[in-house]
Amino acid sequence: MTSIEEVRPYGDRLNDGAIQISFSLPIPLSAQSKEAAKQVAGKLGLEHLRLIYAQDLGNSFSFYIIYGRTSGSINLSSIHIPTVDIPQMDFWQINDLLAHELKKTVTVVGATMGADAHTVGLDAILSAKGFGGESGLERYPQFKIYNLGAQVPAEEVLREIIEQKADVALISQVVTQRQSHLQNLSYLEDLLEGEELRQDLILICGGPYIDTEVALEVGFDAGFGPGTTPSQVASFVVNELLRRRRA
Amino acid sequence: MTSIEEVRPYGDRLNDGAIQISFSLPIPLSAQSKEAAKQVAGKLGLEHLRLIYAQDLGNSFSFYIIYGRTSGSINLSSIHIPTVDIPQMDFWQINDLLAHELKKTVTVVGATMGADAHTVGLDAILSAKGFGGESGLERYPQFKIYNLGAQVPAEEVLREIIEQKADVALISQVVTQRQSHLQNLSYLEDLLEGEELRQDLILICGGPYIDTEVALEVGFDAGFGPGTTPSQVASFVVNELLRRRRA
Amino acid sequence: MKLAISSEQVQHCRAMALAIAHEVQMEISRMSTISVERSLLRLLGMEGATAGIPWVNVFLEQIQEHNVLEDGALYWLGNTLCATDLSISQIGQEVGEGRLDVVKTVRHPLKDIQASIAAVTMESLRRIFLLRAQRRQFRNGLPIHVSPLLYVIVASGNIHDDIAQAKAAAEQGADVIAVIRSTAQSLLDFVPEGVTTEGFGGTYATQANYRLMRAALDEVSRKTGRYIHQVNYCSGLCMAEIAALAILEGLDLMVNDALYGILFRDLNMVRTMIDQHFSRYLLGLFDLIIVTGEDNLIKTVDAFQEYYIVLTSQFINEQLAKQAGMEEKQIGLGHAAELDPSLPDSFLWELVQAQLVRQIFPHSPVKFMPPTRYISGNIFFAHVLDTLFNLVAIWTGQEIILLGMPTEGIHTPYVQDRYLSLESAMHLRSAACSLRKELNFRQNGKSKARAQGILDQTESTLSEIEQIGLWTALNRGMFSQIKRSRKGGRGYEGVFPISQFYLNPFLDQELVKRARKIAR
Amino acid sequence: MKLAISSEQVQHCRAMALAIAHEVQMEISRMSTISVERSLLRLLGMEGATAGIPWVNVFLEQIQEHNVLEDGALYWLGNTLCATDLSISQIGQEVGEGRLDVVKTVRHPLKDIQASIAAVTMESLRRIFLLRAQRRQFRNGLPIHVSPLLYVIVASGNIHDDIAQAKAAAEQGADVIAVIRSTAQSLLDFVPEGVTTEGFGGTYATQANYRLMRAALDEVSRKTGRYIHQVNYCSGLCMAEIAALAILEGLDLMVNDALYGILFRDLNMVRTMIDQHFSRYLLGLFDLIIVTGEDNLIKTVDAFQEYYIVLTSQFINEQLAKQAGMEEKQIGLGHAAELDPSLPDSFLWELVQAQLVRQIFPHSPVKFMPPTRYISGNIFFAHVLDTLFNLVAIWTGQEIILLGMPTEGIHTPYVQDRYLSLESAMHLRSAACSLRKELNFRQNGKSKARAQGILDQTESTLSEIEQIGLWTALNRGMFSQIKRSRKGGRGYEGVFPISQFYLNPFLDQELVKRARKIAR
Ligand code: B12
Ligand code: B12
Ligand SMILES: Cc1ncc(COP(=O)(O)O)c(C=O)c1O
Ligand SMILES: Cc1ncc(COP(=O)(O)O)c(C=O)c1O
Repeated sequence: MTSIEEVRPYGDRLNDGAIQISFSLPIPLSAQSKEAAKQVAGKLGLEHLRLIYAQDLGNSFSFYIIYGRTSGSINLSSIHIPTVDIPQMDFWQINDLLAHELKKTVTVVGATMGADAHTVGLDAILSAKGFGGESGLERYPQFKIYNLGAQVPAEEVLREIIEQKADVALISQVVTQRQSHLQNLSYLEDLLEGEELRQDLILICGGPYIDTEVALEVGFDAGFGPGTTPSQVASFVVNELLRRRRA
Repeated sequence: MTSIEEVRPYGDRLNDGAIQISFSLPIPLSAQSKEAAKQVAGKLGLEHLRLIYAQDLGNSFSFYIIYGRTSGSINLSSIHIPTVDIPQMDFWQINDLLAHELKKTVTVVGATMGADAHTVGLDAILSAKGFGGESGLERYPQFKIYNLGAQVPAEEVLREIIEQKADVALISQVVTQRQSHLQNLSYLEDLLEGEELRQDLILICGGPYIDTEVALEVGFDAGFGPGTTPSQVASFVVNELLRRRRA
Repeated sequence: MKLAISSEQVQHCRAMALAIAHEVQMEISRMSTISVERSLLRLLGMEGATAGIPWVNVFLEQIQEHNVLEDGALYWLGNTLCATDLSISQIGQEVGEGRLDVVKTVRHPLKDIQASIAAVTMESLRRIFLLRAQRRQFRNGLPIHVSPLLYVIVASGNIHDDIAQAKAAAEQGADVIAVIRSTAQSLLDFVPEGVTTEGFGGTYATQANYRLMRAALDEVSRKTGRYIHQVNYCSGLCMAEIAALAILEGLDLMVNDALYGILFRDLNMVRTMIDQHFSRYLLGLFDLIIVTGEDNLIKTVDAFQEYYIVLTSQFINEQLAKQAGMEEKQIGLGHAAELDPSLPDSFLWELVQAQLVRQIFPHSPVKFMPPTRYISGNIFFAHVLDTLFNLVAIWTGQEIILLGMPTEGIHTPYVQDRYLSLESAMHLRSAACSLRKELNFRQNGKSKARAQGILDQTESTLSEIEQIGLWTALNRGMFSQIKRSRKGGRGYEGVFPISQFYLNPFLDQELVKRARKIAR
Repeated sequence: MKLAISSEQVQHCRAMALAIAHEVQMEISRMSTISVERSLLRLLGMEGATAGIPWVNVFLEQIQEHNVLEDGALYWLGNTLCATDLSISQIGQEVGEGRLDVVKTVRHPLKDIQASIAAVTMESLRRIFLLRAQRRQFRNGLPIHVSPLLYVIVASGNIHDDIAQAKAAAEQGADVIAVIRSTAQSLLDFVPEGVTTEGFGGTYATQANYRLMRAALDEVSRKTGRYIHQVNYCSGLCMAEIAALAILEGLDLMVNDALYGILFRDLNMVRTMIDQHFSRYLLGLFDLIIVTGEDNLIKTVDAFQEYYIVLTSQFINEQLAKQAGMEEKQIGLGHAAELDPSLPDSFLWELVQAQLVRQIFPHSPVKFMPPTRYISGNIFFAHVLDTLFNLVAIWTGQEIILLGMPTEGIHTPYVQDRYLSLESAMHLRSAACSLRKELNFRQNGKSKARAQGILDQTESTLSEIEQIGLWTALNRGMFSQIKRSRKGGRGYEGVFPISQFYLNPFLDQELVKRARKIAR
């Protein structure tokens, strides 16, 4: 039986700690390079190493697949996931709460910012057709959506937030090379701080490589990753409005 | 440029340290289990973790694919591969040396030992048709081969070594589950020690998961892994005979 | 998607295979083996072991020691039943614990013995027919499977890990779970007892392990709403006994090949022929499906040049199974291509060969087996080859696919390996579902030529075997260049000609018919 | 392997596409853009930048500022050549560094200007024809490639890493290397200068980067004995300039689509049409191949329902390219399926669609593009889908396959990702080489029905576009539901009607013919 205090990777037997790794080295394949590859795995703390595939990649590169075992174990009971605490609501609950309790229409400005042209993720959350079997926020009667689309400069996002008196900004970032997403998000946050708008805004980002951790790092309130559905985002917004009203 | 003293994994940029890992955990998929998976990767010292795939496997198992970066680097100049030192000879050189210099016919007993029934690897080395474009040892005029085949008990290998006055024993081991190959090899070595035959014998093992390190561990003289050709084995034997004669 | 081959030529092959099988059958018809005898004892309910030695083995040793093996186990069991008031189970225990020597019991008249054995056999048959009917009912109560059935293996060595992984696999989409056996079990002349947790490259086949796995698979069948089939190996020196255990414990399929043990385990050929015959008789009777092992024939020889031996063996396996009373739909012939991936047109050849088998054995639930010998440690390329294999299987309408694993070149499957394989196969089961209907082979292309070439070679090989007989063919290395002698190999000492006292009412068709009727 | 579709219907589609293209052509025939003008300056050898601003941009800004843009760049260049004794390169430098304002040079008679521009154009044409001939000779000196060509991308952002990886890819078996551009480059109205090492999701296209990559690929071509093709994107606000640079630096293929910029980069449609026309004219003239981008059309809409838009766009792209003088064998139309893997029969549909394109455009080196939108972080399943994609590509006889990567759902390819993809594709190039010849579609199956359905939808879409014109079609969102207005989008300010002084002797067929002859 698995112990919650000591969870280990499982390949074929409980607690065998089995892990597969692969990587390339910028050196040609040789007996020496194979040993180097094993040492890479060794430095990760893997034991019982089996270098099971090594392939020259040409032009002084080589590729390795290794299986090994880790003795490290994870204490599940020490892992607390913050987002789990937010009560999830559905379309009806959310609109009900906004219409009758909060008595508010939520204005949302959404954009894929910077040079990023990936709109599918943002549209999944905003546009009527929605995602994962759910309607998007455009269909929520208590939401008013301004979807600015792709490749929007941060300055324009700011302008629109001011113009529409937005309650929420939803920023999508998909391209992450050279950490461009973090730079873009931080930049917007700085702009908002500069205009003293940050406080009153619910600032949310999303994208395939985004999670709450990343979001908090760049000064956002929340971050949503792969598989997010519109109601999850709306739930967060409504909860946040409630929390702020109470505070 | 890659520095020989500091070789790091290469994904898309020099020294980015990129590594892919995958493993399962014996817990169902959840936000918590994903965090646990990241912690497993974290314990390997990987940074910039990206949990890019997580899948429930049913019956309280889950699977993860993670990319991350290692900051560890390998000093290539400190890696010395012992086997590289053995001069490789070809069919003609080997037979020549045996016929004229050593003046010796080498008697070889070969077997796949224990419950192991995998003969393809051993036959690749021994049988006439050979491997990797080379003829097997049966074709070498100065070698006399007794191939005992598969599933041979260690005791029978011992008997045959004695009977044929073997100079060399070639033992294949393919099945490694629960380390059965190590147990089998050690057991034979013990038997030979018991009969005081170990000294005079060249004791070699081989198989897909065998290398020199493993061989030395179980008291053998050498171990040959995937891709071994007959002449590599014969070269080792002749070199060892020369070395022993000189000693 | 038909290949234009002549049905006369196929019929001719089948006729020759029948002759070959029939000749073997004639030669072994008055013989039995200790494995067959132990299987009879097991069918009658003798289950148990003392100090690791099964009671049925001690029983056989007793009659062997006294040189009365030729009378068979049931004669001496019957006599003991008449001579004592012990139950079969009690007899087993007394024998197993060394307190009773059956040959030393008072001799009773043959007709009393016959009567007592007929009674217990009747009881056993009835009980088993009932068990099988319950199982059929359970299976039929669940929705019908999408074809093909997806077959994966578990092989951790530990039955508990096997079960955990089997259940996971079923939830992932597997339809058939085979527990691979520990490496040397086929060489053991007894079936280990009890729940086991230590095996090499697989898990011991024991009655207790079967039972645990069956319960787990039934549980997960209910959970997933798909009937999950249980498989094990009916091979080795205990082939017939394993058949009995599988029947008692409700397995669905058995890997069972007439030649595998002879060729690849160096088991004696006479022993194996007798064992396979009785195993198949039992399995057929109780409605299990067998799957044969022709993949092994091309693991060590040139798989392109010698592919005809696969087809040859399929014809022979089919006829031997029919001799044992099996129907075509119970005979899952093994198919594999094992082609070198670097061979030009390898995908086409695999497609042609797959279609050929499908066409020649239209009622057989062919067990389609994945590439293994050219799979290296490159798990990604293994996945490529397995995906193409899955495609061919689905395209040619196979009924059972044994899924290849990305880690075939490394270890027995990890829990995620099965998931990845199932994912690929399930994708193709949907993505390529109409391919078979939508595409046709060109009339006189190289596909046709390849199929014809294989069939021609098969025909001439069968014709040669028909002339010299199967024993001599095995002796001459006609199967994958492996030579075996008639009296060589393990287990010959367990073969014996039967005496006039010998009893085996499980073969009595009247009795069987009556039992079947009562069980309804 | 033919689908039984009517060639009259295909001809009808082509005729309508021609009418659509022709109408566009008529409307833009007396217009030019700043990108076209800059490309002319570049062809004449104006290369250089000051403080990051290319001289050609400063040149255009000068004539724009003085409101004489309509005369075109060459008129003012010609005038400056007449008025000064500076070379073109020197003029560039003087202009770029702010020391010379070309509009302020003494006005010379038009015929002197024409003569001086004709002379330098002649010289430029001759030089370029020579360069192209040398390249052709180098390529022809190496063995002919196995079909299809295998196309992979590099996108590290750093040209040095790109080169290292490109050479590795070539050694692994790649035939075509495309350097992906940094994300926002298409929105820049200038071509960055110099060697660059920082890009996002790709590497800046610069003349210096092109040159470095070309040298590296030529080196590895010699090493591997296979000519390695260099590709970049001829798109965005600098489309025409990029064409000029690619020609000068010896690239082989250009990703160049008439609609992509309009739809997916929100570039102005008039600007884009003029730019694509002149780019294609140049590329055609100097024997480069274009590959179009129809894959993008089905990345955000239902790829099964709206697949006809791919075929529609292919017809239009083909005719627009022909209007620019290109031959069919130079027009590599883009094809992708992007089907949801969970769609039943998705593999069959992909096969049918691939065959349809191959059949309708038999001379086009179709660029066959892999699945991307349904690729998740599961690198193993991505490899499954890519393998099936490779199979379809080879089976239907495509000429260029852009290989999908196992890590498509994660990052631009790592050095090993290309290896794994190439391995799969090369395996199939051998394993499935005869499939096309050996298999046929069923006469009246659902394959035929699907093909017919697509063709019918395409025909009616083209007919609608023919009636309303391409501009209005774009306005109404007929392409992937994206709506663009005629004057909207970036770059419209760079479009201008040409005056009577306007010069572009690169279009002078007499001059071209003479230059070609001299260069031989
Ligand atoms: C479609 C696509 C494109 C299309 C985009 C069309 C469009 N209108 O969006 C086109 C062809 C234009 C394109 C172009 C490029 N792409 Co692109 N593209 C993809 C692709 C195939 C699918 C992305 C997608 O649509 N996913 C589906 C959506 C539903 O998923 P999602 O974005 O994760 O969204 C969900 C969540 O993340 C979340 N979410 C997302 N945003 C937001 C926002 C908020 C506020 C919230 C709350 C939630 C949220 O909710 C969504 C629903 O659950 C991916 C590869 C892949 N298979 O993932 C590459 C990929 C994203 N592209 C990539 C690249 C590099 C590019 C280019 C930059 C390449 C180049 N240099 O030319 C270009 C340039 C585009 C640009 N300027 O940004 C890379 C990114 C690598 C990286 N990590 O940096 C990828 C991963 C491909 C690769 N392996 O190289 N691309
Ligand atoms: C063919 C095969 C079989 C055949 C063997 C036929 C035969 N006569 O050999 C059959 C079908 C009988 C078989 C059965 C089993 N197999 Co098997 N089999 C394979 C397979 C597909 C290929 C092995 C092979 O032939 N390789 C080709 C040879 C040339 O390579 P090689 O052995 O590495 O040899 C080279 C070197 O290692 C070296 N070498 C090898 N031996 C020696 C000896 C000396 C002295 C020297 C110098 C060099 C040397 O030189 C050779 C040439 O370069 C592998 C999977 C795979 N693709 O690797 C599984 C595999 C080896 N089998 C496996 C298993 C578990 C079994 C079984 C135990 C399963 C079972 N429980 O029923 C059975 C039982 C067999 C038994 N009792 O041992 C596992 C082993 C897992 C492990 N690490 O423990 C594998 C990896 C499959 C898997 N993924 O589960 N198998
Ligand atoms: C036909 C057949 N029978 C039996 C077995 C099992 O072998 P063992 O004899 O080790 O149980 C195999 C293994 O692959 C097989 O293919
Ligand atoms: C047809 C086409 N052109 C150009 C590009 C390149 O885009 P960008 O405009 O970012 O250079 C792409 C990208 O995939 C494309 O498909």
